[in-house]
Amino acid sequence: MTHRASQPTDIHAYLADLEDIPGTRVFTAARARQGYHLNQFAMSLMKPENRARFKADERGYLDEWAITPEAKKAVLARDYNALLDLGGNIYFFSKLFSTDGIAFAEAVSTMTDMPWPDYRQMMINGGRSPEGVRSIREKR
Amino acid sequence: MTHRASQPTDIHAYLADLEDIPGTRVFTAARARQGYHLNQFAMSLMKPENRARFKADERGYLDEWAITPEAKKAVLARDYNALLDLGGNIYFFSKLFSTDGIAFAEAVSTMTDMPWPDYRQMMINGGRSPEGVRSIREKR
Amino acid sequence: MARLTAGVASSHVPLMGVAHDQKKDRDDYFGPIFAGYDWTRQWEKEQKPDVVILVYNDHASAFDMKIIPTFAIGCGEHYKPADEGWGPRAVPDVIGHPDLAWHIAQSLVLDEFDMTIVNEMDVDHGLTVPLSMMFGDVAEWPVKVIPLAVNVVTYPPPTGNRCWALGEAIARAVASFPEDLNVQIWGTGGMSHQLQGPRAGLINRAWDNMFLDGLVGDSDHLRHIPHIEYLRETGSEGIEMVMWLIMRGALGKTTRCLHRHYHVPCSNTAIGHMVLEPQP
Amino acid sequence: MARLTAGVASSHVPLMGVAHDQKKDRDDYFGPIFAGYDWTRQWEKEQKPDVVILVYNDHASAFDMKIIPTFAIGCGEHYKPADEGWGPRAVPDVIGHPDLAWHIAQSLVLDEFDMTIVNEMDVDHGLTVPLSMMFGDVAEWPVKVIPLAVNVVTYPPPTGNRCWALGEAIARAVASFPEDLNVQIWGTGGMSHQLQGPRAGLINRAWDNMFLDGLVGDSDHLRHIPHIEYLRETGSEGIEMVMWLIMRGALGKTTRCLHRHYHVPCSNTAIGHMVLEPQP
Ligand SMILES: [Fe+3]
Ligand SMILES: [Fe+3]
Repeated sequence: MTHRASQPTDIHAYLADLEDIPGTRVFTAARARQGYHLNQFAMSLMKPENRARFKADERGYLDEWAITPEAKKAVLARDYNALLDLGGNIYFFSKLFSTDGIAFAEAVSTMTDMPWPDYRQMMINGGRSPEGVRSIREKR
Repeated sequence: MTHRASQPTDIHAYLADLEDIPGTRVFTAARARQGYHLNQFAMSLMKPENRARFKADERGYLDEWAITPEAKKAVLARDYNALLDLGGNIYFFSKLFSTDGIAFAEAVSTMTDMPWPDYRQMMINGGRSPEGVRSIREKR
Repeated sequence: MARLTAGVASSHVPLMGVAHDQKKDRDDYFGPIFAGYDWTRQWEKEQKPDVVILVYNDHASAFDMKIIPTFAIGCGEHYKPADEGWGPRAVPDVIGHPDLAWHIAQSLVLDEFDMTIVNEMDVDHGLTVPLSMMFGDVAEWPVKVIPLAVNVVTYPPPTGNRCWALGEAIARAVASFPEDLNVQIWGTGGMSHQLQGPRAGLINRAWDNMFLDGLVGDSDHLRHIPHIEYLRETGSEGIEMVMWLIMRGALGKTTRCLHRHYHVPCSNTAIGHMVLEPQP
Repeated sequence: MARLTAGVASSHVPLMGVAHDQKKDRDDYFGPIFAGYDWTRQWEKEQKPDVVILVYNDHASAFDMKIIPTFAIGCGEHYKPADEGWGPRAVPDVIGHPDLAWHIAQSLVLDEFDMTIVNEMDVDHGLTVPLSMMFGDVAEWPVKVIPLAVNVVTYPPPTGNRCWALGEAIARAVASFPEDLNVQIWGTGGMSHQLQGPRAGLINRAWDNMFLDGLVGDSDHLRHIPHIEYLRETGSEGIEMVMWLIMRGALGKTTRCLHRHYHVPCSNTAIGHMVLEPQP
């Protein structure tokens, strides 16, 4: 009757694996906690009145939130890789893409080493191959 | 690997049993749906400003909620058995006991056939026996 | 008795909703994407399902950081399209089926699934885009919808095995609902995509097609794929495919494929779409 | 490694909080109730637990009809006492332990429990009354608290078996937390009581004591009691006792009883309280 999960449940090994993917920040509890207010700020942009206030005074709007100066700087610069490093999550920050009126894929491309037209062409050509970017430690 | 629960899960038999207890309305989905706005009204009394507004004009406050005339009448009369029949739940309505400044047990006693002092004495004497009130169909 | 008659899998990329809403769905870019849904639109017209159990994930729209349910079942009367930052989509409100939804919710809890019941929420592109893909431009959705929101945003999401088992339990619950209803279950999200970081744009055509193959027939090997494999092989957002396993689990031991569609790209994503029938 | 050192069961009747807050706890009515906690207050001072995993139910305070999680685990930094209609209790704020809470939450999801993670909520008498009973009148609670809220209001609540299994999974999760912490788990609510209808005031001393007996030793028969038995035998609110099974399940195969207390009545309720130790 004792319930056991279908797979090993060592959370430490599980979390270690999540950090082993090149160029990827998986939204773990650690990141969710670090980025809590940063993500709540992004989510507040779901209300049109908040979008209007943010657009009118980005800095002033950001100052209403319990987020670090570093995070505010990254928001103002739309530096999405920096925001990921600070616990930002892409689904929350998609509200900022939309507020900016920028296409999702174009916003995403700013996190890669490619300009938007090149990124767009890569996608049309079939996307980025997983070859070599599956695992840092296994180099595959 | 297929997951199965520890006990039979025939929801129809399960729900039928819940209706077999004398003098008891178990808070099933059917009651939760019927009493939805009634319970949300009661819960609104967790805010002091709402309690003040309700106390100042009970009828007017009730009219702000999507609840039936019958339910409003039962609230105004503090007829808790009627409220249970209309899908009210006692944990939600405990906010109304508190707003009225009445003790939980005294409010509960109004649903029985005993005046409060008699109910209180019954509890001090060890409470109501389960004998004869376990099951309607089994008469035990 | 209610009958679970079919399973539908589909990506739910927001850009498909945009293309649909702006009537760009037959241009050079979107034409090949939408063409793969023409068969299904015709088939749905013939099938006339009464209810769709629509498995999707909320993309930080109804649920923020304050509360994160693993499995949330919508038991409400109706749901409005969410404002995801550019105003809500101009599509019909989604009408629920509280009778069947509460029946399933109650059955699942007895069956030892730890459901969260939700009565009021807005629904985002994860739910409304598949409706547009399957039904096109309509004044009202031709089905009632039971939203089943799965956490695939904050780690860990539920295991593939747990998702499959949830599907099996949903099938048992549907089969014990007394009203005669034609019920479909849809699994949405995926296929390979990564929306973040220097690795964004990852697509894995071979893996996606292995996954599509695995949904057909009587094997249940897909339920055992660990999260890390989705992440490594299909990008950080490919994990959405665990939601397809809820649909697959609900279809029972064996399935037959009625329709299959795969296209790269739509925005950052590989589009996958499949229609399955349970085989007795 | 974190160590699960003890389990505590206790009723959480709001009137016990009132008696405590109004310093009536040694009068004729409340004296016999509170006297049964004197042993535990002294024992807790000696035990100095770092964290309590506090299993309780929300009584329509943090969760209304809009959202009903079966199992919600509090991963937040702190929680305020709820205003249940007469202003919040004047007791300290509850301080969480997000490191351990998130560790447990993540582990439970991998272990195929469908948890809802909650980061912000107020906590009602179900959580704060047991703290007062165990620690008395203090300026700050001497422990960090991980709230674990169980739905026992809207039917069906989780089965006894599922609760027991959740306890077992919590024990595995605590044992894999690297920091050396003294952790207790508390199960609260009960014992027999009915707060509604003509049958209100029901008390079942014999059944309650059978249940207390069953928590001690190596039997797990309590996990198989169906909901209907709690309802028939212990009143409509006696179902809260399923939460004690989460505590019991976490203590492993065998327990030893350190302290036991039973008194009728407090308000409408039979008070039960027990301190258990896992036996290797
Ligand atoms: Fe998605
Ligand atoms: Fe309680």
